Amino acid sequence: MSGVVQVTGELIATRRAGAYHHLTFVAPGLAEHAKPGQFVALAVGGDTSSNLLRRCFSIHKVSPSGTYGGTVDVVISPVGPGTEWLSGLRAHDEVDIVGPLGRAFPLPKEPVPCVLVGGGYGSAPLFWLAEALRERGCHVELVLGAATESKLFGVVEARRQADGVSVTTDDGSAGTRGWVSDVLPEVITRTGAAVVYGCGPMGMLKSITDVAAAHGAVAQVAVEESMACGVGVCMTCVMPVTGNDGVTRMVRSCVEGPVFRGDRVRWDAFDDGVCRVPADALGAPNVGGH
Amino acid sequence: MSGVVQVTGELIATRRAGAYHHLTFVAPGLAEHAKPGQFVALAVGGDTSSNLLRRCFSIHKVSPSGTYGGTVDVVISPVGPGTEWLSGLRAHDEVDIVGPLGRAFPLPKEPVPCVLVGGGYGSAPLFWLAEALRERGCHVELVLGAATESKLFGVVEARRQADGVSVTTDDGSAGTRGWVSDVLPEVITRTGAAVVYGCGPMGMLKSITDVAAAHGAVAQVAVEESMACGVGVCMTCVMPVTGNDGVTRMVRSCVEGPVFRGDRVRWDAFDDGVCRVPADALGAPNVGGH
Amino acid sequence: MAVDMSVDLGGASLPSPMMTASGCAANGRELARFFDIRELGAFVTKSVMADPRSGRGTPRMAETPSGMLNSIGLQGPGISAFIDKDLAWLHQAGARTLVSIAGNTSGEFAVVAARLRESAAFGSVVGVEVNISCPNVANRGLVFACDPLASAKVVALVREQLPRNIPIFAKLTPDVTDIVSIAQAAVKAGADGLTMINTLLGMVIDTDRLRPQVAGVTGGLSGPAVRPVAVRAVWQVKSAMREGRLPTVPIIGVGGVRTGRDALELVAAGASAVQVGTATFNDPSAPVRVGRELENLLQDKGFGCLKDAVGIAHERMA
Amino acid sequence: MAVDMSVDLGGASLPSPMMTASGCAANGRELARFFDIRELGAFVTKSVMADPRSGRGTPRMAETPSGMLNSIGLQGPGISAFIDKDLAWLHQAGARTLVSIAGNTSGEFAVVAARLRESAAFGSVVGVEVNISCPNVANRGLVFACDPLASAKVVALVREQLPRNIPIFAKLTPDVTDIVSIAQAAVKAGADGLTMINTLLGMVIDTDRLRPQVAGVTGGLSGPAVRPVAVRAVWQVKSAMREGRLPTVPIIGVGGVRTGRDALELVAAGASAVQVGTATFNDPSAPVRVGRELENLLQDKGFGCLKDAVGIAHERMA
Ligand SMILES: Cc1cc2nc3c(=O)[nH]c(=O)nc-3n(C[C@H](O)[C@H](O)[C@H](O)COP(=O)(O)OP(=O)(O)OC[C@H]3O[C@@H](n4cnc5c(N)ncnc54)[C@H](O)[C@@H]3O)c2cc1C
Ligand SMILES: Cc1cc2nc3c(=O)[nH]c(=O)nc-3n(C[C@H](O)[C@H](O)[C@H](O)COP(=O)(O)OP(=O)(O)OC[C@H]3O[C@@H](n4cnc5c(N)ncnc54)[C@H](O)[C@@H]3O)c2cc1C
Ligand SMILES: Cc1cc2nc3c(=O)[nH]c(=O)nc-3n(C[C@H](O)[C@H](O)[C@H](O)COP(=O)(O)O)c2cc1C
Ligand SMILES: Cc1cc2nc3c(=O)[nH]c(=O)nc-3n(C[C@H](O)[C@H](O)[C@H](O)COP(=O)(O)O)c2cc1C
Ligand code: FES
Ligand code: FES
Repeated sequence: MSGVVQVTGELIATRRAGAYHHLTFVAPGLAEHAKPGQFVALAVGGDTSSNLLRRCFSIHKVSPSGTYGGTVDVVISPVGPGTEWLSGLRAHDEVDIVGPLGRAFPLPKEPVPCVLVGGGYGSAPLFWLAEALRERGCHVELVLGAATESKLFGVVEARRQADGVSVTTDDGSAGTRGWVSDVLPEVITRTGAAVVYGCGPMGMLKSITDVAAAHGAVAQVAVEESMACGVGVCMTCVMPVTGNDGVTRMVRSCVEGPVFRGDRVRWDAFDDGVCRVPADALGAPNVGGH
Repeated sequence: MSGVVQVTGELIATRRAGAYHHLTFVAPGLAEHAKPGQFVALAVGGDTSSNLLRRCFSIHKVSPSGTYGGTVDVVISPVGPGTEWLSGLRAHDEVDIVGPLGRAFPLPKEPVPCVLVGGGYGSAPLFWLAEALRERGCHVELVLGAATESKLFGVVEARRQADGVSVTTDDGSAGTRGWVSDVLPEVITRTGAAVVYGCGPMGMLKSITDVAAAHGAVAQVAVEESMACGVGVCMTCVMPVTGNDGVTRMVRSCVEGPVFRGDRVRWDAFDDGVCRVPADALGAPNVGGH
Repeated sequence: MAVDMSVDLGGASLPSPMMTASGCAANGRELARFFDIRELGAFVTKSVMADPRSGRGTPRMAETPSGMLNSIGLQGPGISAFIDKDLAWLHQAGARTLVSIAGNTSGEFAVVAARLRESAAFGSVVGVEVNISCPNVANRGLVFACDPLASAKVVALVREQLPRNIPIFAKLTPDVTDIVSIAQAAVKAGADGLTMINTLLGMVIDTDRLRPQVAGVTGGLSGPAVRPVAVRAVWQVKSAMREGRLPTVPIIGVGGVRTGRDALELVAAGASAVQVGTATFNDPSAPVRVGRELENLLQDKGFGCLKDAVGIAHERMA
Repeated sequence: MAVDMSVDLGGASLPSPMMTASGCAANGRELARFFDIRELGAFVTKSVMADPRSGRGTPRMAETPSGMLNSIGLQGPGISAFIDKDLAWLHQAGARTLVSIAGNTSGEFAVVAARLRESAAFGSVVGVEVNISCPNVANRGLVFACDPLASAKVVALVREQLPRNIPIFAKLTPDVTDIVSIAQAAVKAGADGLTMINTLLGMVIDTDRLRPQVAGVTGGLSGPAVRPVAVRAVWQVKSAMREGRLPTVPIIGVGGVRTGRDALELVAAGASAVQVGTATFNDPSAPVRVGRELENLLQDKGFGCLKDAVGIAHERMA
């Protein structure tokens, strides 16, 4: 949890990548401590902004030094005022950045085969993770899925950084038509993967967890809950997760996550955009109670 | 009151002018109806802005056609969030513009000598006015005053567009040390001015009115009251002005002004940043009343 | 297929749910420069009292984050001049007018309503909005709408003065512990509908001079900043209606509406019509633009008519 | 010359007026990554209740114009775990702690206060903030601070449990018709000071799904959007003190503070100390940054000490 900095980041490069915007900021002091799976929280809208809350983005990559000093890259899908504002920035614009935040993907101690699954911009943090895993001698395969081709991120990069790449799209515009969970069993079986890493929408993370479990692999998933602060002080980003002691608690995904072991997440509590407190969770409301 | 438009203005030029920023917007349809003394109301802060209210600026000049279609120029003193945001804009940024608004400076029917007095950025609308007056054969002299040299606007332009120019600064960094009201009596007397036009801070407009009256000239002053809407619907910009019928009313300076005959303004009601309702004003609160 | 945007407000049939908000649109001429005011469901006039009023001194406003504070002090021409000049103009312009009335005492409300009924242009009046969110001189300046009894009294007196076919809407303040109890009192006393919300009592200090920023010391807070309070007020009163705790009457939602989505929030919470106030200062054509945006949203969501969306969020609790 | 920023809050002497706001700073460790929490006048903890509470489901928040809506549901570890883990940590970190307590019933407040008094780390506690702006289970969930009697009862019970030298602050909600009457009740019952304001009751509708956005249906509105309401509440209560309508006790101002100027508004209106809540989500070091900005502003204006600025706007009415 240490090593987090708050810096004014200067945007030095912004380019479209399909449906997304890929931004590179100079962010001195941030890159040094960052690890794959962590995220940054960006203030949006500038000095006169009515959007008070920071927006969180997975770190796509960092480079601790270089011409500009340390840089951090993020991949942004414009879906609302904050992400649209960020997507519209031009070189030399400044953004206040807090990071690196949250828990990184845990790396296996042994050089075991791993499958990395990304949905949409959820693939953004995986290339960096792939690199770290291959440095440890892991065989790494990537599975990238999206609704349509323009919403895939990093297919070219994937081919460079992994030992194998599978692509799926819902509409068949690229790769196999269907979901990542359709091709995942084959990839796990073929590679004998011990760990499946996932990043993407909640529904996808749940099925990755199920598929991994069915094949005896551990799932490590990076979740994306709505966050107001990103630094652990607001309690808005909670989700029910079962601890080592078997007790389910509403834990903050910004500090205890965003990466969780898939089998620890109480997927049963999520439904149609809401997450209920499981009745067996610590301090759950009594019937008629709070 | 007709001919007002609401347009998205593209900024095509922005440059510093001493302490000010001089901005040129493409604003189709606006230039055609504008007259000297009118103003525009600009939305500030962009799509995510927390500053809801428009900011008003005197029209410095318009050009009804040209390479870009009609343009409008304003001169901005950065003093708060809105004016700072405008000052930081870059070419091709867009701003929502409403205008032309308010009543213009009335022009004399005869080619009489006129003195135009501007305080700080208050000189911005005067060059255009000078042009209109000279087209009618009026002898036009300008008196420009400011706290210090960097806060004078348009001294060079003044020399081109007027038959005579006097400059004053409080600190003596340019022209005569002192206030415009120190040199004004001489200029009125020398030119035999029939009309004195003024634009600048309230205190200055009051003394222009006094000096003009003392020399038998009519004062026409453009006031600057705090405005929330600029279009006559909020009632925040009122000030006590005496009508033809001798009755003082709290009138809206955005639609009945910003230009008023100086001797109609109830200067006695203004004090230390507040303006009280004169006891003899129409509908003034009774003692103990509202 | 176009969405049927018509509404029936306690007898008044309007082609659109969109209205100006009292005090945010003057009395017609000004906004007619920006759009055809007949496009509105109704034009809501600045609250008018019996006599001419100068209002307060200045400064009368402060900008606040995503909103503003105002302290106008109900400046206005008085009911006679209003009828002769403003209502006459609105009448000839073909506007449907919702006349907002105010008073220092409950009796003054009645006087204003009576004068209105007698006016030549009364034919253009589709309803009367009773601004009970103004200070009651008889009760140390406490706002009428802070007290159920005072609210009921004003509403009952106004109701007596006006023909049955002219609906009256009581406009409530959110600055109360229990807005449902005020709504109950107003409806029981004869209000045909409710308008919610008026401004919140707020204050800004001028940090240069270290004194109150507006001449009236405190003022009314409005704009998008307060929208969640408006949505909550509409929701609470609509819930009470659904639970039978007060009779079902139409609600006019107002407070912080700037876009079609904002209007839809109020509609889904229970408002049959929507007023646009402070946003008009940002965009003079906001009242009609919001209406177009709302219609498009409803169309995208497959609604055939606005009425089906009124209060729909009560059926879709998560 | 540096400005003397020290404050005396009903017996607690603090080197700075700046505090975190309850529920906006967790319990210390998280913000300690961004600044030295000993720089604060006091660290205000998340309201703690007797037992562990999961809080509500999600979504728990919605962003609103210049603010946010939250519906956390008082998630917390319960007083025992709070004492063992959080208060112990704050103690060893050298923080001055203002412990915020809450309860479903007035009795629960007393239980929590008693447990606190017995705790080993009680030495780091400079005061207790009694969050009476939470629902009273015994009164159909009506917030204690909406009712003078319920407020007084809680305050009196808590006062009994704590040593005299530990000041208690009643935290009030602005969602009442007359905040002065609640303040009176709290002070009469033994509150050594008042904290104003808690969040406003608000609501946001998810316009995609047309249902309430937060799982708790309604939620608390906070952030710069509500600052004018906070300034007004502080002003009204301070005015009442100046007029002798209630005893003079220190006021802790909270609501929408993001900059030194915002803090100065509350101070000039009558607050002796200032809490920074929602702005911390925007800038994790806001509570100390605002303190530095406030000090610079006071210095520029020629103040030798903060105390001289408290309530100064009451002397400078325009
Ligand atoms: C750990 C983490 C990593 C993320 N990585 C990426 C990424 O790499 N690329 C990317 O495009 N998006 C990413 N997101 C999602 C991104 O944060 C949201 O899309 C963004 O906050 C939406 O902001 P907005 O203003 O455009 O939309 P709005 O819907 O207007 O946002 C309103 C509010 O809700 C919050 N919010 C809304 N959606 C989300 C969400 N999905 N997650 C968190 N907060 C949300 C915002 O912070 C804001 O406070 C990530 C989210 C998290 C939590
Ligand atoms: C008719 C007219 C013509 C003007 N012409 C010019 C000009 O040519 N150049 C220039 O630099 N300035 C001009 N002003 C002043 C300019 O409008 C203000 O400086 C500006 O609105 C301040 O905005 P802000 O956000 O920087 O400051 P803030 O103080 O934050 O503004 C807060 C609010 O107060 C209002 N406000 C504050 N000061 C004024 C003011 N003096 N007049 C009107 N509203 C105010 C703003 O509209 C805003 O709503 C003119 C004002 C008027 C009324
Ligand atoms: C400048 C101003 C003047 C107002 N005058 C009145 C009024 O005369 N009568 C009234 O009932 N409401 C008045 N209001 C309140 C608005 O009609 C509306 O209820 C409130 O501003 C909330 O809506 P909004 O956020 O869309 O502005 C006024 C509001 C403003 C901003
Ligand atoms: C997410 C969140 C949680 C809060 N939790 C509490 C709480 O537990 N106890 C309390 O007294 N106030 C709580 N508050 C209210 C704040 O302490 C503060 O009174 C209010 O937010 C206004 O200040 P602000 O605008 O600076 O946030 C909470 C506010 C927020 C935004
Ligand atoms: S986002 Fe605030 S605690 Fe996690
Ligand atoms: S600025 Fe709104 S009426 Fe003049």
